[in-house]
Amino acid sequence: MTAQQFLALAPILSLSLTVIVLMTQTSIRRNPHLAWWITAVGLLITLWCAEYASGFTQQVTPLFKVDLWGLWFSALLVFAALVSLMLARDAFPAEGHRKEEFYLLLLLATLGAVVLAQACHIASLLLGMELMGIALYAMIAFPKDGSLPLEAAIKYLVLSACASAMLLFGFALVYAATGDLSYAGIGAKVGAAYVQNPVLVMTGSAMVLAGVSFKLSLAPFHMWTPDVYQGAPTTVTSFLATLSKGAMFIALTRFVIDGQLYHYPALLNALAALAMASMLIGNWLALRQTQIKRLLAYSSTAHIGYLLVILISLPQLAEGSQLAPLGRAAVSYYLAAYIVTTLAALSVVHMIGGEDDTDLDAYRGLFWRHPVQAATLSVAMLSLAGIPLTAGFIAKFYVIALSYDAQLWWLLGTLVVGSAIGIYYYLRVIFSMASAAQVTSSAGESQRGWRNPLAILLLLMVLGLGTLPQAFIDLASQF
Amino acid sequence: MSNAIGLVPLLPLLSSLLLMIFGARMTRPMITLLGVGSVGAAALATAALAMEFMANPQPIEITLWTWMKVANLTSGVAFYVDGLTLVMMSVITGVGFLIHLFSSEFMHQDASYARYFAYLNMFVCAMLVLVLADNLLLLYLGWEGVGVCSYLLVGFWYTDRANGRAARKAFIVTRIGDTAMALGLLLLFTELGTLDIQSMVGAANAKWQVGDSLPTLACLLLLAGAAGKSAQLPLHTWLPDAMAGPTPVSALIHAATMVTAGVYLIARTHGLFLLSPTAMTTVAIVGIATSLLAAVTALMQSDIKRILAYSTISQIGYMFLALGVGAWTAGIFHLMTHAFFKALLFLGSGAIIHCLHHEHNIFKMGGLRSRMPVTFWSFMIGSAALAALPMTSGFFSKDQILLQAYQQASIGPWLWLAGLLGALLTAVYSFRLVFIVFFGNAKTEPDREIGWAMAIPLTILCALSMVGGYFALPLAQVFPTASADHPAHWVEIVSIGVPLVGLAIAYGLYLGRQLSAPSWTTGVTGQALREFWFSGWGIDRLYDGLLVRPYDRLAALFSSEPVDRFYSAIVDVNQTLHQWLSSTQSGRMRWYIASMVFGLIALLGIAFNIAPGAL
Amino acid sequence: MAMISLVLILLVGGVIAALSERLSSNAPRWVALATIALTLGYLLAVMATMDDLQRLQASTPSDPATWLMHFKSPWIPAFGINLEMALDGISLLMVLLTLFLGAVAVSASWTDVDQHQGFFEANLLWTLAGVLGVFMAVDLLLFFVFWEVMLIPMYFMIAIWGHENRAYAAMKFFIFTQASGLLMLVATLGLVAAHREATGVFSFSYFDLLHTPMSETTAHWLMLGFFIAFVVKLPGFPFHTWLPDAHTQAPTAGSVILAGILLKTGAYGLIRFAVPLFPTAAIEFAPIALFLGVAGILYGAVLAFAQTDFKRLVAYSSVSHMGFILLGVYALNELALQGALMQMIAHGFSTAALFMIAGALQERLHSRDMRQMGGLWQAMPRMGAVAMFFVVASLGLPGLGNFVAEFLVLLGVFQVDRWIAVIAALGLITGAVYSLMLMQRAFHGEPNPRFENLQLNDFGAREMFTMAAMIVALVALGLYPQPILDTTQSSVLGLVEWIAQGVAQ
Amino acid sequence: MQELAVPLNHVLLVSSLLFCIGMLGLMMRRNIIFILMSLEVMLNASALAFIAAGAHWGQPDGQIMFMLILSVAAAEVAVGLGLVLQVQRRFKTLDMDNANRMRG
Repeated sequence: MTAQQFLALAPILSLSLTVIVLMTQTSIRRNPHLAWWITAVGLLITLWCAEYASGFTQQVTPLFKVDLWGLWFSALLVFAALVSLMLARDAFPAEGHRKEEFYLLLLLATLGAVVLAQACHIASLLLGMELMGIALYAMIAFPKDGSLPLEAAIKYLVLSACASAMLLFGFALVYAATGDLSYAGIGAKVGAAYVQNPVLVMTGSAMVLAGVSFKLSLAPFHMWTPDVYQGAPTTVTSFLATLSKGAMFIALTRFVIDGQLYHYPALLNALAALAMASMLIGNWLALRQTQIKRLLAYSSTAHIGYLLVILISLPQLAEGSQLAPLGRAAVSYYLAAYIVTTLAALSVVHMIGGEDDTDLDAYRGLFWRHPVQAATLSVAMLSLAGIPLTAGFIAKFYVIALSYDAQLWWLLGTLVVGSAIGIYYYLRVIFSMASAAQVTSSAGESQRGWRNPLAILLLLMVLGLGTLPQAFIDLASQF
Repeated sequence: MSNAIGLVPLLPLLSSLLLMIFGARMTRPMITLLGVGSVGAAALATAALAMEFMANPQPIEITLWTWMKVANLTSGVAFYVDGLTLVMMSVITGVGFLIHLFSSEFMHQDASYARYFAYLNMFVCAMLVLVLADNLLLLYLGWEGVGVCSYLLVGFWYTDRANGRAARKAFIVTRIGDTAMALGLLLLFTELGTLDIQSMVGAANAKWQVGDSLPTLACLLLLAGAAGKSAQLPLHTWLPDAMAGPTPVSALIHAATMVTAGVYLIARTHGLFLLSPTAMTTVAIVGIATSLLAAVTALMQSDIKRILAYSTISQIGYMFLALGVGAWTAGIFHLMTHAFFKALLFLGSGAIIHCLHHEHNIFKMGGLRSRMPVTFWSFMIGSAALAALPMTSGFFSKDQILLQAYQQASIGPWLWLAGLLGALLTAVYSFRLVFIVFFGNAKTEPDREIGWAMAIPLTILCALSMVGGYFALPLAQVFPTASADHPAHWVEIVSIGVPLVGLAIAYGLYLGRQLSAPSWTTGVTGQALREFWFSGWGIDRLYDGLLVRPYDRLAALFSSEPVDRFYSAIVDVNQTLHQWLSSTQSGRMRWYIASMVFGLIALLGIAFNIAPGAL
Repeated sequence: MAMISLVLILLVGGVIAALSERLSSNAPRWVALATIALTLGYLLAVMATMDDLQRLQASTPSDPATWLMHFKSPWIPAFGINLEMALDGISLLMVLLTLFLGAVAVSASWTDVDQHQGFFEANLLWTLAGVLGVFMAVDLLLFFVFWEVMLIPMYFMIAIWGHENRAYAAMKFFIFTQASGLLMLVATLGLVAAHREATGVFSFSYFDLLHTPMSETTAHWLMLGFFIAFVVKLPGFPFHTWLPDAHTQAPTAGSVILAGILLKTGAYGLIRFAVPLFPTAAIEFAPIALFLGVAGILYGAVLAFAQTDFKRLVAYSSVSHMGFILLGVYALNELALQGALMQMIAHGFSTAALFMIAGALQERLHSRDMRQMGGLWQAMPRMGAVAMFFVVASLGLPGLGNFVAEFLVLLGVFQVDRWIAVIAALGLITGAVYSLMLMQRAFHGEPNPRFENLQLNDFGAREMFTMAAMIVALVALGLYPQPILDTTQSSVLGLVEWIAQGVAQ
Repeated sequence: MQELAVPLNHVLLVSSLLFCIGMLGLMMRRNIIFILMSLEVMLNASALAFIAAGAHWGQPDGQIMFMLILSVAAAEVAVGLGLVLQVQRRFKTLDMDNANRMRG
């Protein structure tokens, strides 16, 4: 490996280094505050590294493909990790002296996510995915008290492992058919392999899809999501909902595009079926849900469904469409919008309910108690619902534009139906905040000084993405 | 002077607005001065206008401002004054003034004195606009305006539910006619490209031949409007109920002016009706049928105002008959004389009601001849004119109508015969009223005789009812001249004699008791028939069953908003799906794994094209 | 730039109103009034300095140079989306109506809203800002943005300050309009895609998209997307069911805004977008639209008659009146279009006033149930008289604005389809039935014994002033509508010609 | 390319069977220990498939994947067993059907 390649890997290296520093520090003298700062600084440096590495984009070993797109996503994921870290700042008072471990796990999971975002090989994919996954099991089960986190962790562990097994078995079959483990290699050989042994290729791909669908909580692989979202501490939920999903989706996009799996209508059909099922089932499940974290879980199912529509439309646009270059930008934008919005929502949820899930009733009168927080949650909900001037609208705009151009009528129709259903439950959250409070207790509500600035920052990001998307589009056009 | 035409409707309008805005703070004399004075001033202005017109009998046209100008529609707030308009204006302001004067005493005790005059003045204004309008759209404005004022005045004593009901009925039934008329306007405009009456008639004559179907259709639509406003079959049912309003209102609106608007409309557009013999005949038949039907009903009534109301319907039927047979001048002539004597009768009945503690039932009256002499003589004269006894004003006008009806080309003699029967009935019921109310034994004591403000209008109207038949109306330029030849003398003699026969019958039946009702009238059939006639031939009940109750039922049926059920169903489907799917989120891990396996199998299925693709 | 400033003034005014609550509970109302006055003043000042008002005499829909004002600045160039706004006679009228009724709504909220006044007035101003945007935007995406965003403050107004069933009503309102809005978004993107395929240019500009060649099927589907969105908002039968709930549950000022202005955005959308963008498809679709219009007229009237809730009755009467607008638009001739525009304005006044009366009654009687009313005239003669005026206005009394509107519509429709006009004319009768029933049940009859315990104050100076303004407006519209007709005439003519050209091609 | 002693498809079939057995175990077993064991079987099935495929193509990649899977499986089980201890402590049972407090 050359120095250039090392520089290209700067974000990964910086994260790994932070992990080592943190471990060393912890072993010397336990100090949660210091540990927090080390983590924060490490993440910030990683952000800078992501920028720095953009000068050295290249293939680094067969495992990583460092390109602008991946770096950009790495930065996004690290940003999400930073927000989770902010939330974790005064989480888990009961576990005070053990908190360094939480930061460590968080760093490891972030590292996994960043690896996943830049992986272009099944080995690195496996490593990233499992690094993230195993750290997450521990993070979910982190709180000492209460049985819900434990239940959530064990469910996530078993189901996730099952999904990993499916994924790996699928890859094994694909490998057996093609004899290559890198995405591009598979892409180059899959055509010939399909002619030789279609059963192997199709079975393998389907199983890979199944595994990925689980991680993305696409219906019908979504069932773990609400339980884990609910049981996990909100800090972890925010991590799970943003980094884990985001990184996995990037990996899927890379695999589908580089692996040229889109040549097989059957697979696209499978993706379309997943997307439709997710859009509908996710929205239906969320419809009358009153636990806000479960609601967000179901909503994530629906949103990944929408996102999948972009992925399906990409190959259809390959020839001649002016929108084709927009495709990747669309994925980037949607993920960014979704991640920022979800973070905004969960930061408010965290303020209200702490690490536990709360009923919507707890949000009654929030507008009059904490206007900033209420505004942030409202805008987040509107963004999830796809109302203009928020990030979610431009995201939906992309989806509709692309699916229209790719003539995916059924998906488009489902999208419209799903979005229409979605409005109901997003608005219900807003309605709760606007209605008069039954009790004015704000017992569980943490009122630390950094809450409002964080909320305002996320609010502005959601609105900024929604009102001035051109800047983002310019950025994304370089990918 | 012609520039001051606008002043005639403007005066009552201003007065009305002032009364509406400041009425609550005015004293009664001020209200009286404003309310009565404004109409008096309008009457004077009309008189001045009439003088000028007599001197130079040319139609006057003035445009105040352009109302709307869209595409080829141009409609101005523009007035057109010719002889016909002047006759109408004189009746409206003249009789109107007398009735206003009468009201100032009649309504003096009422708490809403200002509101009353505000409405009444508004009515006069709208009625003047109706007759002054030079285009049908503005005429329609006045037309609807008088309708609303009538609604307001019929329901003037709003605390009584029945009054509100009568007012609504009046408005809605006439609105049915109005809507037909509006459609007529649409048709005329679409076909002729203008709503200006004079140019429209010209265009119609240029475009259509006599007997074409389009003018017939247009005329029938206008006729429907006229029938609604003038209480002709089949839209007459509102008028008897409209008697719920104060009696002077009945005199002004439901006898003298508004109800004759239909007659005016047809007379005004006679140029169109002449293009359609069918429509003309229909007008005549509607008129005579209404006339007979209402006369029979009037004979059965016991409420003094309802008798007069049916009588009004019947008399307007005569006017329609006149219009239908082309006796334009006679029709308008009868309109005017009828305005005199019917206003007289209504005011007279108002005086009775006023003095008899709001008693309406004629069988509870009696012997009023000596106690209320002014009223008695008013009634005598009014009834004589109504019955068309010779030398009264009604005699001249009705005689002309009957004679010209006889000469109608197709069914003239039959119309004449029916008209005679009507005249007979008219004499019977009008003197039945007089005999029962003023002769015989006193049953209810009047508490006073009327004051001067009521007596003066009665006296003047008495005089007009007597001499009105000698007026020469300046209608020669408006209408085509009627044929000069007279029918046989016996026709004329019979026409004169029939009312006298009627008077004799009434005397025999109700005063002298020389005659007794035939035995069959007291039998079961007779009783049923009397009830049938009493209820106005059951037409109200018919409409109730045919229109009102079905509409109520329709509304009740729809009140649950059936369309919304479709959307509720969508919601329900989604809710059910939510519940069903939620129940799959059982929290059991093994079940979750099973769903993943299911998902895997499904994906494999799609990958091998087992399931149909979604793309 | 002036047009953006109009929107911005209202937005900023909203923020100030929200903050001013800390001063006193009355401050937000004065701020709101001042903001609206400022916006109006600014608009008039700009109009006064314009030396080319004569453009009102010659506007063609496809040429922005002939419009009164035109402003364009890039927003999202990647998609050809601009901050493009333009003003012609129709827009100008609608903007003026919006500001006028906005002030009326502030007046209506004066005593009605008794908590969170600041946020309320802010929402009111933001709604107005959104509506102004809708009436001026000519970039289709910008239009869509305003279209959707104006609903959010409206949603808040219903959801926070509404009556007993507000959650349901607010949700229904929002979902109906948003779901149909999604269809419009899809249709917009489809139109843009069609335009791009034909010309290679990515543009959301109205003036570009007017010249979009497309197949007949495409045009039909896209037109339908726009049509449904607009007809839901209008609302036309059978998409009207959100309206009675929303109107009934909204606070008075909310009902005023909803009925007076928001519904008009649907009509405006039809006139501005749904018809001219797809002239041929619109003409082929016209019979169905006319049928829906007539159905709405009669259905609304029958249901209005069946109601016992004062506001619900007025709401259904809106459905009926909006049917006339649908008729007017799809008769596609000058008379009917002018009538439809007139109806938009006249209905704005008459219904806003009736809702204010309903609100005043609710404030005094704590009920909207007409079975709990009766004989109110005696206690409140001023209110009764005012109610009588607006009732006869709404039943289409000649001499008032609504008549001019309905008559022109009927005249226009009659030239297209006689039977439709005949059936629509039945609406004149059914309209009278429910209008007078309203009067009877609320104000006439014997005074309800329940009133003895209530303090029934007649309309005060503020309310009478507001009402008088609307009375004067309606009378002026009814007796001298020519200035209004002249303002819109060139746009309407341009539209009619545009359609004729489109069909000729 | 060196041919396998056993045809690739046969090995894949065996590993598929293993995978299915693991999956069935996952679905049918209620005890968390057995569930973890079933997971192990599934992971090993894929590891076997990788090895066979690697051997089929004569590449070392398959075996590397096997090593990776091995370590991943070990890590999973390590965390899993840690959780099992907690489960036993808090729920007093290893029956996973009892862990269904979150639903709906």
